[in-house]
Amino acid sequence: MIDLDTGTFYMLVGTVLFGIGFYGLIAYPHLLRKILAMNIMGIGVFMIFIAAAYGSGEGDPDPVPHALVITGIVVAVCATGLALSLAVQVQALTGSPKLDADKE
Amino acid sequence: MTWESFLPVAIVLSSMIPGLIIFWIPEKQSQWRTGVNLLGAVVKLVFIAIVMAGVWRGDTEYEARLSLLPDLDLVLRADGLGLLFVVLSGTLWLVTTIYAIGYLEHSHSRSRFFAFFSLCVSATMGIALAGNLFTFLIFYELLTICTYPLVIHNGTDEAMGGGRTYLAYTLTGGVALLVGVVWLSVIAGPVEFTDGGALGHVEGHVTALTVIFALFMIGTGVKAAIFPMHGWLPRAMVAPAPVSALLHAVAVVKAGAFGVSRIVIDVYGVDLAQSLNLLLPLLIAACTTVIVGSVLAVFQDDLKRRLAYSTVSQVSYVVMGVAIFGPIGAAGGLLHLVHQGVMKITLFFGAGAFAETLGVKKVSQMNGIGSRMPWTMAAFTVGALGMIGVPPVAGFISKWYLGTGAIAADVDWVVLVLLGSSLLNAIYFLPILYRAWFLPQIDEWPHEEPGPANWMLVAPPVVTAVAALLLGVFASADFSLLSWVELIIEREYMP
Amino acid sequence: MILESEIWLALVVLLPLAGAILTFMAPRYAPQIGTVSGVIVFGAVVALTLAVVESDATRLTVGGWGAPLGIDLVADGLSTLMLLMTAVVGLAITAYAVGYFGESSAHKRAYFWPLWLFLWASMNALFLSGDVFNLYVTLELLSLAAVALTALVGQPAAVQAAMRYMLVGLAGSLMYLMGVAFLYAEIGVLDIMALASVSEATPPVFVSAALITAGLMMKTALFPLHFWLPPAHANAAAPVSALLSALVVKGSFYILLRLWLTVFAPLGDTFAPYVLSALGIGAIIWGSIQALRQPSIKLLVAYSTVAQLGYLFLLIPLLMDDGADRQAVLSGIVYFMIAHAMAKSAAFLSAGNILHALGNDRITSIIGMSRKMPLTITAFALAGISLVALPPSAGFIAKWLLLNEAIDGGQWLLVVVIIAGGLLAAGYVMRVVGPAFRQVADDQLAVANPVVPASMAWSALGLAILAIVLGFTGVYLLDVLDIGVVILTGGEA
Amino acid sequence: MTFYEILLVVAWLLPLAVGLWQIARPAHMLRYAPYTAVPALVAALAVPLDTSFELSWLLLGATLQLDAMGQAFLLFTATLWLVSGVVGMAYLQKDANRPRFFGYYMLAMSGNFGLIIAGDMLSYYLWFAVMSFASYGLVVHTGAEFARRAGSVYIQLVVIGEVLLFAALVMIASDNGSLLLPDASDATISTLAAVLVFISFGLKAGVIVLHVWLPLAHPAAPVPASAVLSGAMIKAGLLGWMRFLQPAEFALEWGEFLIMAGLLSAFYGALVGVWQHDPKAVLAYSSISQMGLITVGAGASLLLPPESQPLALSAVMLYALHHGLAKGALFLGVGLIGTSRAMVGLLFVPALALAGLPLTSGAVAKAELKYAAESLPPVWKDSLEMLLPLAAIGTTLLMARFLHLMWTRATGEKVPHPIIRAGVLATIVVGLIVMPIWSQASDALQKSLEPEKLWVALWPILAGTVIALGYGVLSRGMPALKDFTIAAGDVLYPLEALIHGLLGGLVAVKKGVEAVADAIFVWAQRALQPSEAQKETAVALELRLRNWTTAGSWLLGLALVFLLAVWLGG
Repeated sequence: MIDLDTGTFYMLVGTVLFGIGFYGLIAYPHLLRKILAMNIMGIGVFMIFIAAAYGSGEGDPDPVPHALVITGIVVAVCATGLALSLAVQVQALTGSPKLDADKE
Repeated sequence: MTWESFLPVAIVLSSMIPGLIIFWIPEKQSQWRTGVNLLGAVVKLVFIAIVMAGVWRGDTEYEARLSLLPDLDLVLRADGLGLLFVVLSGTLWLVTTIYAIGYLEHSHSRSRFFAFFSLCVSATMGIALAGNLFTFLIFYELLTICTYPLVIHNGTDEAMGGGRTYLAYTLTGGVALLVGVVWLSVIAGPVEFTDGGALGHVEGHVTALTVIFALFMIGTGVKAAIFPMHGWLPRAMVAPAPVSALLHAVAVVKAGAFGVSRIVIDVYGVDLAQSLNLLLPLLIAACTTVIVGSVLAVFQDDLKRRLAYSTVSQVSYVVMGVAIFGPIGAAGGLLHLVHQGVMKITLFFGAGAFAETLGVKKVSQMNGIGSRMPWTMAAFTVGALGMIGVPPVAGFISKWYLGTGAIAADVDWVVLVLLGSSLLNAIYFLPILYRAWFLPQIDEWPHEEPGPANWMLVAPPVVTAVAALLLGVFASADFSLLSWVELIIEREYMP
Repeated sequence: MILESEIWLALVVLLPLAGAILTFMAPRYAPQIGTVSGVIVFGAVVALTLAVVESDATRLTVGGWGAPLGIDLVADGLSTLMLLMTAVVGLAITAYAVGYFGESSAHKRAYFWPLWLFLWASMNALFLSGDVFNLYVTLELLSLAAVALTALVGQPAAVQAAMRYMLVGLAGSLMYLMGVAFLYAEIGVLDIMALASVSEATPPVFVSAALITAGLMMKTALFPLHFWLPPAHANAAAPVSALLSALVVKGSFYILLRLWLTVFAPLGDTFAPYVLSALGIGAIIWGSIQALRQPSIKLLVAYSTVAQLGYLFLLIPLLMDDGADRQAVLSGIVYFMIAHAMAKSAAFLSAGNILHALGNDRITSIIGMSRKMPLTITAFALAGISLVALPPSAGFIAKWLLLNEAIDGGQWLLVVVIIAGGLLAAGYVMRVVGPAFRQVADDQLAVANPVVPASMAWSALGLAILAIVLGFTGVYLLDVLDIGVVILTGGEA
Repeated sequence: MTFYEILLVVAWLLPLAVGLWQIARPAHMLRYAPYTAVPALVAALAVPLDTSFELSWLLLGATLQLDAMGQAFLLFTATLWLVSGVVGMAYLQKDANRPRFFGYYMLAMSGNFGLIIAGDMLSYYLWFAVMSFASYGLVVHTGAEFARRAGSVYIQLVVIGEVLLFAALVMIASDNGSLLLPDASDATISTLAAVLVFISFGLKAGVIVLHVWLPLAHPAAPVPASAVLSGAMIKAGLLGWMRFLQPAEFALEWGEFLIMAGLLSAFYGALVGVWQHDPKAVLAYSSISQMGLITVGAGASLLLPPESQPLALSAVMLYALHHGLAKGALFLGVGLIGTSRAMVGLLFVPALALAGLPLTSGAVAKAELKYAAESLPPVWKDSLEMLLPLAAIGTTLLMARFLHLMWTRATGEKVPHPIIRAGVLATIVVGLIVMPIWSQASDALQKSLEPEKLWVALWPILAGTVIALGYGVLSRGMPALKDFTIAAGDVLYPLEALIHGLLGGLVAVKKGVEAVADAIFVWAQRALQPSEAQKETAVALELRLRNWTTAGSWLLGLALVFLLAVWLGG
C-alpha cells in the first residue's frame, strides 16, 4: 500500500470526483445527468478545499476554506435551481431532455 | 486655439460640417442643400486664400495638434505642398458642386450623396494638410470610407460590384500603408513631415526602410492606380459623373500621388531615397503604368472607362516626376498633380454632360456631338489636347518639366515613355474629337433631354477648360502655379 | 458633502443591486426605476473614476473584516476602465431596453430589468474583487444572470442556447474554482496581491494555472471553446445580446488577464502564453470565416465576437515578456476590449432594430434599407468601421497599439494575422452594409415602412458614434489605465 | 510696348481671336476673315528688322522677334493667306460649312504667323502645333471619304512630328539651359536631337519618305486651303530647320545628308508626280520636288565656308518665296477648272516660273541657288551642276502634266468667279513684282540674266517640253500608258501595311496578356473562393463543436496542453 496522509487522500478523492463529474458532463446527453454531474464536480472541488483546510493535520484546521465551501454550496444550489428550471423548459419546449447538438 | 492653428482645422471643417448637416436635410429641400454646400465651398476658399497668403510670405506657421496617444499626434499643418493639393481640391469642389447639382437633378438620395461628397472633400483636405504620417493615414482611410457610398450610389448590381472591387483594393492598400506607418514609427519614432526628409536621424535599418518604402508605395499606389494596382479605377466608373470627375480624377487618385510625393520628399527625403536606390524602381513602375494605362485606354469604347484608363496613365506622371531624382522632374510631377486634375475633370464633366443630356456614353455614339453641344465639346477638346501635351494647354508645361528633368537626371529613356504616352493619348483622344466635330450625327441620340443642356452642366467644364488653358498660357506669370511649385521645391525638396 | 472615494466602491455595486431589487418588487414601474438606476449607477462610476484619478488606486475593506475572510473591493486603473466601459454600454442598453421592452409582453419586461441590473451589479463587483474566491462568486452570479437573460425570449432555440450556456458557465466556474482550491492548498492566501507576491512556479501552481485558464477560456469563448457563444448571443433579445457580447465575456477575460499579470506571472516564460496566442489566431481566422457564412445578421455579429476575442489573446506572449513594453501591450489589449465593447454593442443593437422593424434579421431582408432606416444602418456601418479598425475609430487606435507592439516585438506572424483579421472583418461587415445600400423599388423591400422607436435607433447610433469618438481619447484612457498598473506589470511587488 | 511690338502681336493674335470667335459663333464675322492677315502683311513691310521683345508671362517665357528671315517668310506667307482667303470666300460661297472652314483657316494662319515671329523654341513649337492641328480642319473639310482618309494620315503624322519635336526640344533645352532661338545656334545639339528636329520638320516639309501625307492632304483640301498648305505652311518645316539647326554648330555630314535627301525628294516627286491624274496631286508632288530643291539649298549652306553661308541662306529664302507664291497661284488656279482655255492659259505663267523660265521668279531663285552652289566643295559642285538641270526637266514635265490636265478640263462651261480670277492674277503679279525687288537686293536678277545662265536655265525646259510632247504623241496610241497611274501617297501603302501588321501584333499581344491575366484571375478566384463543399464542411465542423462530448474533449485537451505548456516550458 502506498502511504498516504489524510490531506493528500482527500485531495485525490476530490480530484477523482471532479473527474467523474466532468466525464458525466460530457458523456451523457440527458440534461438531468449533466446537472447531477456538475454537482459531483462541485463536491470534488469542495473536498479539495476541505483537504486544504486540514493541511498537514497538525494544529487547528484553517477556518477560511469552510467559509468558502459554504459560500460555494450556496452558489451551487442557486445554479442547480436555475439549471433545473431551464432543463424543464427545454423538455417542455422541445419535447426532449437533450440539447439538439447532443442527440446522436 | 490660436487663429493660426484654427485655420488648417477650419479648412477641413468647412466641408465636414456642411456634410454632416446635409445628412439631415430632407430630400426635397434642395435649396437648403445647395445653399449649405455652396456656402461651405466658398468659405473654404476664403480660408484657403488666407492661409496661402501667409505661407507665401513664409512668416506664419499654421499648425494644429491633438494628441491621440502618447507619441501619437493628429497634426494639421499648412505647407506649400499641402496647399497645392488643397487649392486644387478646394477649387474643383466648388465647380463640381455646381455641376453635381445640375447632374443629380432627378436622382435619388441626394442628401446622402452630397453629404458623403463633402466628407470626401474634408478627407482630401485632411490628407493634404496632414502634418505627419499618422494623420495622413487617418484621412487616407477616411477617404476610402466616404467614397464607397458614392461609388455605389446607383445601387445597381454593377455599382455594388464596382464598390466591392474598390473596397477590396483600397482596404488592402490601406493595410499596407498601416503596417508601413507603424513599422516606421517603431524604427524612427513619430514621423513628422519635414522639409528635406524626416529620417535623417535614422541609421542603418536599410532593409527595413526599403521594405517600408515598398509598403508605402503599395499603400499609396493603390489609390494612385499604379499598375498593377489600377484595377479598381475603371470599375469604379459606375459612380455618377461628378464622383468620377472630382474623386476619381482628382481627390482619390491624387491622394495617392500626393502621398507618394509626401513620402518621397518629406519623409524619406530625395537624397535618402536615392541612396537607398528606391527611386528607380518607382520610376519604372510609374513609366510602366503610363504606358499600360494608355494602351488599355485605346481599347475602350465606353467613354468614362476610356477616361479612367487615361487617368491611370496620367496620374503616374506625378509619381514619375517625384521619382525622377532632381528638382526639375519633381516640379513637373507636382505641376501635373494640378494640371492633370484640371484637365481630367474637364473631360469627366464633358462625359457626364453627354450622358446626362443626350444619353451618350460610348465613343462610338459621339458622332456630330460637337454641333449639338458645342461649348461642352470645346471644353472637352481643350482637355483632350492638354492630355496629349499640345501647347499651350497646361499638360504641355508639366510634360516639358518632366522631360527636361529626366534628361537632367540622366534617365533619358523616360523621354521615350513620354513620347509613347503622348502618341497613345493622341490615338485614343483624337478619334473622339474627330467624331464629335467632323462626322455627321448618327440617327437619334440615345436618350435626349429636350431643350438646351442645363447651364450647371455646361459652365463647369468650360470654366475648368479655360483654367487649363490659362495655367498653360500664363505658366510663368508672377503668381502662377509654376512659381508656387518652385517655392515648394526650394523650401521642401532640397532645403 | 463629498463622499470618501472608498464609498463609491461600495456604491457602484450596491446601487445596481438596489435597483434590481426595486424593479423586481415593482415590475409595473420597472422601466422607470431601471432608467433612473442606470443613470445613477453611471454617475457613481464616473464619480469613482474621478476619485481614482485623484487618489490613485483605492481599496475598501467591506465591513472592516479584512482578508482572508472579508470582502475587499479594489479599484485601480484597469478595473476603473472596465467599470467605465460597463457603465457606458450599460446606460445605452438601458435606454435601448426602454424602447425594446416597451409594449411587448409585460412578462419579459418584468424579468429583464431586475436581471439586467443584477448582472450589472455582479459585473461591477467582479471588476472590483480583490481576491480569487470573490472573483469566483461574482463570476458565477454574472453567469447566472446572463443565462437567465438569454432564456428570456422563451423560444426553444433561446432556451436551448441558455441551457448550453448554463452548463458552460458552471463547468467553467468549477474548473476555475478547482484551480483556486489548488492555489489555496499550495499558498494559503486568496488575496490577489498577496498571491502575486509569493507565488512561484511549483507543480500545484501549474495545475491551478491550467485549470483556471482552461475554465476562463471557455467562459471567454476562446476558439475552439466558443461553441456556446453564437447560439446564445444570436438567440437572445437584442439588448441582451449586446451586453453578453460587449460585457459579459470581458468579465472572464478580465480575470484571466489579471491573474496572468499577477499570480501566474512566474509562468510567463513558459509555452503557455504562446498557446493562448495560437488559439487567438485560430479564433480570428475561424470566427471570421464563420461570420462570412452566416445567413442572419445576429449570427454574423456573434461570430464576429468570436473572431474579435481572438485579438485579446494574440499579444499575451508579449505581455508576459520582460523584454517587451508590457505596459504598452496591456494598453493595446485594454483599449481593444473597450473599443470592441462599444462597437459590438452598437452592432447588436442595430441588428436588434433590424429584427424589430423587419420581423427577421436575414441578410437578404435588409436590401435597400439604407434609405428607410438610415440611423440604424449608419450605426451598424460606424460600428463596422471600428470592428474593421479603420481610422479614425477606437478600434483603429487599439489595433494601432497592438500592431505597434507586434512589430516592435518582431512578431511578424501576429502582424499578418492582425492585418488579415481586419480584412476579413471588412468582408463580413460589407455583407450587411453592402446590401443595405442597394437601390431597389419600394415594392421589392422586405418591409415598405419599417418603424424603429427613436430610443432604440439613437442608443445604437450613440454607441456607434462613441466607438468612433473613443479613437480620439486614447491619451485620457491610457492615463487612467496607468493608475496602479505598475504593480501589475512591473514585477516590483 | 512700342507701336511695332503691338503691331507684331496684333498680326499674330488677331487671326487667333477672330478664328476662335468664328468657331464659337459661326458666320458672325465671316466676311472679314481673310483680312485678318492684313496686319501681318503690314508688319512684314513696316516693322524694322531685328525687333525683339519678351513676354515673360507667356508659357515658360516667350520672345517675339522679326529678323530678315522672318520678314521674308512673313511677307509671302501673309500675302498668300490673304489672297487665298479672299479667293476662298468666293470659292466656298455655297458651302454650308464655310464658317467652320474659315475658323480653322484663321487658327492655322495665326499659328503660321506666330511661328515665324517666334523668338524661342517653345513658342515656335506652340504655333507650329496650332497650325498643324488647325489645318487638319482644312484637310478634312469636304468630309468626303478621300478627305477623311487624307486627314487621318495627316493627323497621325502631325502627332508623331509633334512628339518627336517635343523630345528634341527637351534635349536641347536640357543641354543648353536656354530656349531662345539664337542661343540654339551657339549651343551644341546632340546628334539625336538633330535627327529628331530633321524628322519632325521634315514631315512638314515633305522630305522623301516623310512626304506620304502630302499628296493625299493637299489635293483633299479645298482649293484655297491647298494653296496655303503647299505655298505657306509647308515652309514652316523649312523655317524650323533653319531656326533650330543653324550652320555654326552643324557638322558637314549633315549638309551632305540634307543635299542628298533634297535631291532624292526632288527627283522622286517629279517621277511619281507625272503619273498623277488629279491636277492637285500633280501640284502636291511638285511641292515635294520643289521643297527637295530648297532642302538642297539648306544643305548646301551647311557645307559652305562661313563667309558664303548668307548667300546660301538668301538663296533658300528666295526660293521659298518664289515657290510659295507660284505654287499658291497654281493651286488657286485649280479653281478655274471648267472655265475657258484662255483662263487656264493664265496658269502658264506660274508654271513656267516654277520650271525656271528666264525672267521669271523661278529663274532668279534658281540662279541664286546655283550661284551659292559654286562655292561648294568640288564633288558637290559638279554633281549639282549636273543634277539641277535634270531636276528642272522634272519640274517642266510636272508642269506640262499639270497644264495638260487643266487644259483638258477647260470646257468653257463656267465663267470664273471674278474674285478667283483676280486672286490668281494677284498672286502672279505679286510674284512677278515682289521677286525682282527682292532679288535686286542680292543682285540675283542680274546673275540670272547672264548669257550662259540663260542657256543653262532654258535647255531643261526645252528638253522637258520635248519629252512631254513626245510622251503625249506616244500615249495617244497606247491607252495603257495613258491610264498608268501611281496612287497618290505612293509608299504610304506598303508603310501602312507594315504598321497595320505591327498593330495587329500588338493587339495579339494584348489579347494574349489578357488571356493569361484572365486565367490567373479565374484561378485566384477559385483558390480564394471556397468551394461549396468546403463551405459546408466549415459549417458542419462548427456545428459539430456544439456537441458536448466534442466540446468537453477540447476543454480537457486544452487544459492538459496548458498543463504541459507550463510544466515543460520552465
